[in-house]
Amino acid sequence: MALLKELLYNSGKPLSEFSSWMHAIWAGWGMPGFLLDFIFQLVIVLAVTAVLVLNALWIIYYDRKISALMQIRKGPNRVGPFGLLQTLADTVKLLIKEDVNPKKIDILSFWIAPLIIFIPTFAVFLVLPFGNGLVPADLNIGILYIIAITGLSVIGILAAGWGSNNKYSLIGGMRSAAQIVSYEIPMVLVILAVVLMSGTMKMSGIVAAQSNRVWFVVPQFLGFIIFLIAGNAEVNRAPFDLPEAESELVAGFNTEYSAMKFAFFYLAEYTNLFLTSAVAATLFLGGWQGPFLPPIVWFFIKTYFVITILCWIRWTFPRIRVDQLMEFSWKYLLPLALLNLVVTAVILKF
Amino acid sequence: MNFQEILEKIKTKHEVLESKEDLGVLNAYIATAKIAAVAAFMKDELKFEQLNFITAVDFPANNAIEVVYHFFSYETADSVVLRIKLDRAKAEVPTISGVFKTADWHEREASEMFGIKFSGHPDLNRLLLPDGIESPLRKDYKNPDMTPLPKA
Amino acid sequence: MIKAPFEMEKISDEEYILNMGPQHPSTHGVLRIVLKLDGEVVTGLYPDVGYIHSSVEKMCENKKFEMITPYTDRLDYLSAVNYNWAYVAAVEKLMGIQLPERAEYMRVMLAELNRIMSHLLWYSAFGMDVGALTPIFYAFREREEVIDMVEGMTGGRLTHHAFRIGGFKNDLQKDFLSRLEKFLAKFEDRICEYEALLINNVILTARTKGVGILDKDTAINYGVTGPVLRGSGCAIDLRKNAPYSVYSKFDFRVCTGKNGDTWDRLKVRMDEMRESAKILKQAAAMLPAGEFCAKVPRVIKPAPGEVYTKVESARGEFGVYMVSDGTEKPYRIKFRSPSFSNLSVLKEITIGSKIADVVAIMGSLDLVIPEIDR
Amino acid sequence: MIKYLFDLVKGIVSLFEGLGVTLKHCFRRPITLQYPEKRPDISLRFRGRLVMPVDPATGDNRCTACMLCVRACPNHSIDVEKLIGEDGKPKPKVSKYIYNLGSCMFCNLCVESCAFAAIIMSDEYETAVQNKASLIMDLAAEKYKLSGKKAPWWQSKFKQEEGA
Repeated sequence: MALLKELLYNSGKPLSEFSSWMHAIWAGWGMPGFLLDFIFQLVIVLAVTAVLVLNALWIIYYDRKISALMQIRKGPNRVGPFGLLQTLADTVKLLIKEDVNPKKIDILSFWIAPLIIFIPTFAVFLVLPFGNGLVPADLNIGILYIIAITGLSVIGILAAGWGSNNKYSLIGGMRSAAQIVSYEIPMVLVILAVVLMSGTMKMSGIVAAQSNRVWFVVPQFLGFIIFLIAGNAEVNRAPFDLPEAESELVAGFNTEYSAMKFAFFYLAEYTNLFLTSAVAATLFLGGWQGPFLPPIVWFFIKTYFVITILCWIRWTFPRIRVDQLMEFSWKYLLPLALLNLVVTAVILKF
Repeated sequence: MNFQEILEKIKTKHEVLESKEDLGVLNAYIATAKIAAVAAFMKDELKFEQLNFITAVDFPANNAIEVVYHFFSYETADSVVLRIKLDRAKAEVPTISGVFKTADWHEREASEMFGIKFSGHPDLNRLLLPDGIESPLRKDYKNPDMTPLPKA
Repeated sequence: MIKAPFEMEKISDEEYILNMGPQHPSTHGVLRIVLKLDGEVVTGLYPDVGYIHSSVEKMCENKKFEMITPYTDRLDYLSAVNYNWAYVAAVEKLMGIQLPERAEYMRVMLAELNRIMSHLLWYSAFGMDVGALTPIFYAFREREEVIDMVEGMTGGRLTHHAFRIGGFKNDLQKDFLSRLEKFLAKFEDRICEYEALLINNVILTARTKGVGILDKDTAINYGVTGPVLRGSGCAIDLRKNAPYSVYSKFDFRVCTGKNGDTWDRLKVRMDEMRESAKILKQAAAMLPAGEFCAKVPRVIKPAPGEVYTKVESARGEFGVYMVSDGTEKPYRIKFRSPSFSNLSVLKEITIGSKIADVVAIMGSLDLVIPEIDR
Repeated sequence: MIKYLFDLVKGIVSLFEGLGVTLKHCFRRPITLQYPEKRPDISLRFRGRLVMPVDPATGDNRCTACMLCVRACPNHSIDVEKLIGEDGKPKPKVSKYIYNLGSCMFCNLCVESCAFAAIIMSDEYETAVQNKASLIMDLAAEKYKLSGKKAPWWQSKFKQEEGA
């Protein structure tokens, strides 16, 4: 019991103890240590991926239920209790469907695009602190790593747009590239302000910096808002869902995708939503910290709080136009983010 | 304005071949070549700003197709119908799409439905029908595909 | 259905052709719009209609007069009552049938309910066009209530076949007025909610203000009618300008816009729903008792002649031009549909804007394709 | 400048108004009708598919094969065959009443033309079938039993409507 409590509340210590204990046994068998590390990492990656896929399915359900609540209807309620298995059924259906390859596609980019989007999305989670010491890999430059890896997904979207050999897809891909690039900058500037305040790029360090003082959402409120807007734009959700604007571009870059490849896009999209919310929770809402409940529960509560806000926004607002999207980023968000950074730096200095 | 007044006003500038009253609405027959001028006159001087529609009616018994222009005035709420009699074999009439833009599509429709040529029209392409169907609204139109509905 | 002319023209290296439709989420039916694009900017546009041309006019030449009424339902399935009205009024005018007072008021009530139905559907569809997915559920909640009322009266939910030549087949159902009252009591608040949710939203106003500006003269020149024309600042409403039936007895406002841009057209429709509610309230109060159908001969044989009757439908002026030769069947029928003219103006107001604007402008024109193709 | 700021504030307020509307609806009752389990309450005059009910008084339909409905139908969806008696003469009774659901447009003109109220538009609205052939049906052979609120209305030959 005590061990379980320790594991829940202060995961780092028992895990490292377990690791060194295993290392001792491993060395007793005369095996090289790096092999065990490799196995450990494999297990961690698989565990994180499994959790994230299940979580993405749950988020889809959650999003649909929230939308149903706002649209005075009931939402999925047929498959399983309260329709909980609906998204699972959808995914299974997508996975076993016929894989359609349209004529004249660029086969390489068409096939590789879902993977390029799917893999980095999951890779990012390696540096997220789910709980106290519960970090798959606590890099020193964790936040930089997140920014770098999330930037990769734009390649996947471009590849999807180009490879589909469809004008709607191409426009969607182009829009997406422009959108992600221009919203990345205010986002990075906001993160920079947070880094300035915490004095570290390590994710666990940023969480720790919020433990003795207030959460960064208070001093960085403007930053939090900018981060939410930019993050919402990065995950291509309404009102920034231009790349897949249904009424204009049919389905944008995934017009031609079906079956398993579409499922990859879909899962990646919702995992991205979770990622953005998780990063927002970590940077601004104090990460896993909180009273009474175990840290991992707090982490999820905060993340879902942000997800709920994003869902609320999504199901309320109409879509923004492409030139206004750019204008909004460069004319409003970027100066505000810069101002935020400068003011933060000045205040910290004096 | 009643139909007599409108008729008098048109007659001051343009020749009216024939005229009749139908349920209180003036029907004036105009010479084919004059239609654009009369339409412009109707619009500019008599303030019939709206061209409701252009269509045609086929009268095979008289060997005539009548092109019907229906005007409406927003100010006085009067309607006027201008009509042109055309030979069925050689149906050609100058366009008035330069005067009323709305005539553009209505003339295209009348053209494909009745086989009337609107000379001077900027884009007399097919509007509603696919290729291969010629003037279906003429009374003598026979389509081999047109079989009567099966008796249930 | 032809190849667009500028497809054959030389297209510069910067430009490309995009086929919007015939199957596209925002063309609301089987309409194809060929766009010439430079990046996202529209440099050329060509609407291609006729995919569901069914030659209603030719069909009607072979039907008896009373048989044609259900066909007019199907021209514009969203405001079927108004389309019935134009046709039925044409026959009545030719035959010189005078309707009993009660029938006129019933017609006005059904037509105004129908206008609300149509505008509510337009509102939800426009929400979908601009990417707001929630309005449709709110608007359909009210629309269902209206449909239930009209269904109780006529028996049809969409293609009502509401009017017969000379009046109605049935009287109003007993609870019609109480339901109407209940509905109108809350409808005003609901419209305010719709406006707060979508029409006044800053994202939407940014997208629609100053977009697709249609000035007054162009609108009239193109024969544009209905809310689109009124959005351009022309206070022209057939219910006021050429009052038919008993519309002259009601007190209502002709809603107009200022600039003729997309947002004005939206606002005009929202206001029109309020005015319709106002007319309904008055009509319910003024509804006289008595007969609901005039004496109509068993065989309908109008005198030879021609007639053009027009009504203000939800989309604009719908007119029926009818030539009768004294037989049981019309000699020629021409349906003048509002969307036909409203679509023809699309090219004029769209060039130079973005793809997203094309969708918004098309949504604000409120097109129904079957009445264009007929 | 002041106008700019004013517009900015107004814009932000409008955003929150929209959010407020959706939030308010979170606490309203869903309007969903769980369709296959719960049925909508359809009105008395609803026009479903055409049926020729059996009159419980006589145990047979009321049709006299007068062909009025055939003539009233705008798109020839109805065809009637008269019953030929043993003496070789046609009887005022229907032997086959063929109705094409596929081309019917539910306009009610046939019902209105019928002098005996032999046919009625039922409240059946789930009329999808597996193949086109089953859209053409013989209503006389079907021996449809009308039930629900339409039954008394039809019994009275559309004279009196019950309350609602």
